Amino acid sequence: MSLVNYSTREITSKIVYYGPGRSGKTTNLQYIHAQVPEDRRGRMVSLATETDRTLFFDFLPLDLGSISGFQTRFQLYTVPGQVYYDATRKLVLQGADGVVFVADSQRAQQDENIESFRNLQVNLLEQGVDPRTIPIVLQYNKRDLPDVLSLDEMDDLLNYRDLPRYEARSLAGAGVFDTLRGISEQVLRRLSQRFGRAVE
Amino acid sequence: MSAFTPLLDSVNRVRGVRGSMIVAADDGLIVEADLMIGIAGPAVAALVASLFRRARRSVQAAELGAAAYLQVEADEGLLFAAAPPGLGDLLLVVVAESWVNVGLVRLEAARVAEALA
Amino acid sequence: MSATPTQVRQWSEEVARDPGNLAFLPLAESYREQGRRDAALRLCIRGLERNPENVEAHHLLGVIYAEGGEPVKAFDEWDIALRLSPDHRAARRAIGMLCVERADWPAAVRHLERAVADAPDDAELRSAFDLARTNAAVSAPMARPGPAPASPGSTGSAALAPPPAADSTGGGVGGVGGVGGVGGVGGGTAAGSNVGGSAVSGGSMASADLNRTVDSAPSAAAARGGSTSAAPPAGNAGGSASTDRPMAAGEAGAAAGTAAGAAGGPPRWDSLQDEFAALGAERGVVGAILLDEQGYVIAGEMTVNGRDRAPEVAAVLSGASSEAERAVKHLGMGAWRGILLETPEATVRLAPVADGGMLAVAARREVPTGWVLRLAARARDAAARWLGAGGGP
Amino acid sequence: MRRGDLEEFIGDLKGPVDTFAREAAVRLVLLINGSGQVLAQRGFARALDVMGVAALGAGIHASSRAVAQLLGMPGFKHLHQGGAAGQVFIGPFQTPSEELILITVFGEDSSLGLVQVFYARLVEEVQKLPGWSQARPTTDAAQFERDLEAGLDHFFGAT
Repeated sequence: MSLVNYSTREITSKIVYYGPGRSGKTTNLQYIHAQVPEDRRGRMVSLATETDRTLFFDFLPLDLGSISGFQTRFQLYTVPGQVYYDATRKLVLQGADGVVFVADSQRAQQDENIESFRNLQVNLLEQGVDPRTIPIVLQYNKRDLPDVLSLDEMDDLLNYRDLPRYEARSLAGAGVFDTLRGISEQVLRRLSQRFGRAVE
Repeated sequence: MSAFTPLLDSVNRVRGVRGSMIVAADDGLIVEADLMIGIAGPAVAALVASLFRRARRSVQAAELGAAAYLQVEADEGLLFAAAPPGLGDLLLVVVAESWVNVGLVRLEAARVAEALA
Repeated sequence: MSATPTQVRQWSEEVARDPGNLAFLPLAESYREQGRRDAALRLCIRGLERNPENVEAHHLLGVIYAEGGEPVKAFDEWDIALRLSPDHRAARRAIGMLCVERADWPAAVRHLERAVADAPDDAELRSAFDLARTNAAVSAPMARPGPAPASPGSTGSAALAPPPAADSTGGGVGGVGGVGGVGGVGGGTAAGSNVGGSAVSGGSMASADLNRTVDSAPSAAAARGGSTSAAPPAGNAGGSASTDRPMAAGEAGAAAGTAAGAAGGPPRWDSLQDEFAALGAERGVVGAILLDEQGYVIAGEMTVNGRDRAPEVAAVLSGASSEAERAVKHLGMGAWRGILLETPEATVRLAPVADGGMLAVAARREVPTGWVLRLAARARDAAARWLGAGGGP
Repeated sequence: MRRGDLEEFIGDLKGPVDTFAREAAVRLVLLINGSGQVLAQRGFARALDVMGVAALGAGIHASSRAVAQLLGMPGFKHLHQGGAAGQVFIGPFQTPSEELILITVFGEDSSLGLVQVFYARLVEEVQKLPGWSQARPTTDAAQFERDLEAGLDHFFGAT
């Protein structure tokens, strides 16, 4: 749940980029880091190997500016994709307000995508979070590579709940901000619904 | 019971002494303590060690040598700290009533400090 | 070298009892040697879940992946192993050879260079290195691309103007280093620079001081090596005030008044300075100083090895008063009345004065402690008289 | 909604954090929750740097607790990382609402002992805060919705 500080009028939301290893989660954050002006972002923290396999997590804080008089900030995290880092994934997922699931569109990665998506649902449930209510968007990444599944095939594989989904080529940056906007909107809208309830 | 226990005993025998401790000077943590009930040992250790470190820095800046003994007088009691001549990491810290015989405490403290070296 | 059946049985019992047991590693290795790839893979992954930093397990998993025709995953595992342990030779060699297979020449050169240095007699390694070097020299480097330039269109945004360069993970772990770095300029450093400044400007006054000293208090000067002043001239007052406390506006005004006053009637500061100087001139006394709340010297000197150390002492002592106050307050002991400090060479007495300031009297060790305490009491009275007469800030 | 109660009064945490920073003579203080969100801080120049330290601090705490569990221990009372230039202390503690974590960086003006002593006082003070179950103030939902749209458009560009 987003943290709302009424005294300093700040909203802080945590968004986690989830997905199998090498699907492009870190690349998403790197692209955002490179594009956002320095006064709108903090340092990008990467606990990674020399070729960017995430060991623990990547972290990038963003400042969205003022919304309704509230200074609104996002904390973007990635999780490590390797199956055995499940304990770490659970830690990073803790307290998430929204999840971007970054899927690898290559045909050869089908099983990895399904496995990772399942793992996400399991880990959310384990933390008492209903996967049907927490904001999740899908990003079908690497659309520019040869031998990728069609969008319909990807939907059949992962999107049986009709979640918002975005095509992306995260290395080139295409679709990265569309995805971020999509999840931001959902997370903040959910927050405004909470305000709504509070008003009633 | 550690090797320090008899040392602390000798200090605690002085009338008016409420307890004594061996403290690591750099981090202000207790190594061994023998205190009357009601004395906040960790707080005394940390605060006195901190004051001792600052005092040590100040006399060093003045080129007056290495501080080996510190005595703080307050409205309601006295605090003492004594370090071995070689300035190892260990510090003897003593808490006493304000009417304690300061000279006796100093003597005992000096002996303990020597034993710590 | 293969494991004996007894060993295998023992390992599998240990792992069955506790999946985190490190016996998973030799067990997985022996499964791999027997060609039971899936079992070895599962065992390795399960072991890594419990021991995610086990370098050997990452390496072995890399080998299993590579043998199973999954070079990408193998690469990741060796990469992780090297991150955890950059000196892991087997992983370095394996990843280097893999880079050769993928024709990633610059990376191959980087890894193999190190691998060859570690194992100069490995002929296969050497020839792979030579091959990589030759190719890296001719082909344009095809390193892994960093974040590419912005592609306009759907990602374009008004608020997010493209910055000059992609930073990628450069800022990475630097975030951690920043923690230690932030407060780098501590009190000690600041005090040090302050001290340097005062010492230099104070030095210009030294010759003038010395003349007066000999005139006014020859016996005291002789006793203490003839280097300090017993009654400082008005010029010194202006000098020490301006160098020791450059920032406090109110005090600067007071100091200016003092300097100007030297021409007219005797200012109050002179009487205070006289009293402290007299204390400082006692036999065996190193000096007596009065400090204000912020640690600036108000009066007195402390001369050690021919130099006035008052500013240094003041800079470090400035925190002692509040620290003593904090200590006794938190221990429920009321207010602090005095601190006695002894070194093998000297005895130092500190005592609080009314306006939050402090005085310090230092004497050589041969002066009896009781005498030092009496001198400090005199200094305290002098300070109280001065403060009582409106001498405070 | 375990954190539901906390949000309203995290402003009250500033007092104890400031006191701690002053008394323990530390350079930086950060009070975060288990998810790495910042509740109070002192000594940082940039809000976004705070978040980086918070995220890493929460990670250190979470992983050390995982280590403790692996070793069959209930957890650590606190963690301390020594160093010549600066030292880091990480102390978790329970409140009526949830676990909070204090992260602090200190140099030679302080010591592990001092930090521990004043950390214990901070914990007491925070646990005693009266606001743990007060009702939450409200804001205008419709206005928030309008501003949200505008804010998103401003950040991402109108689509």
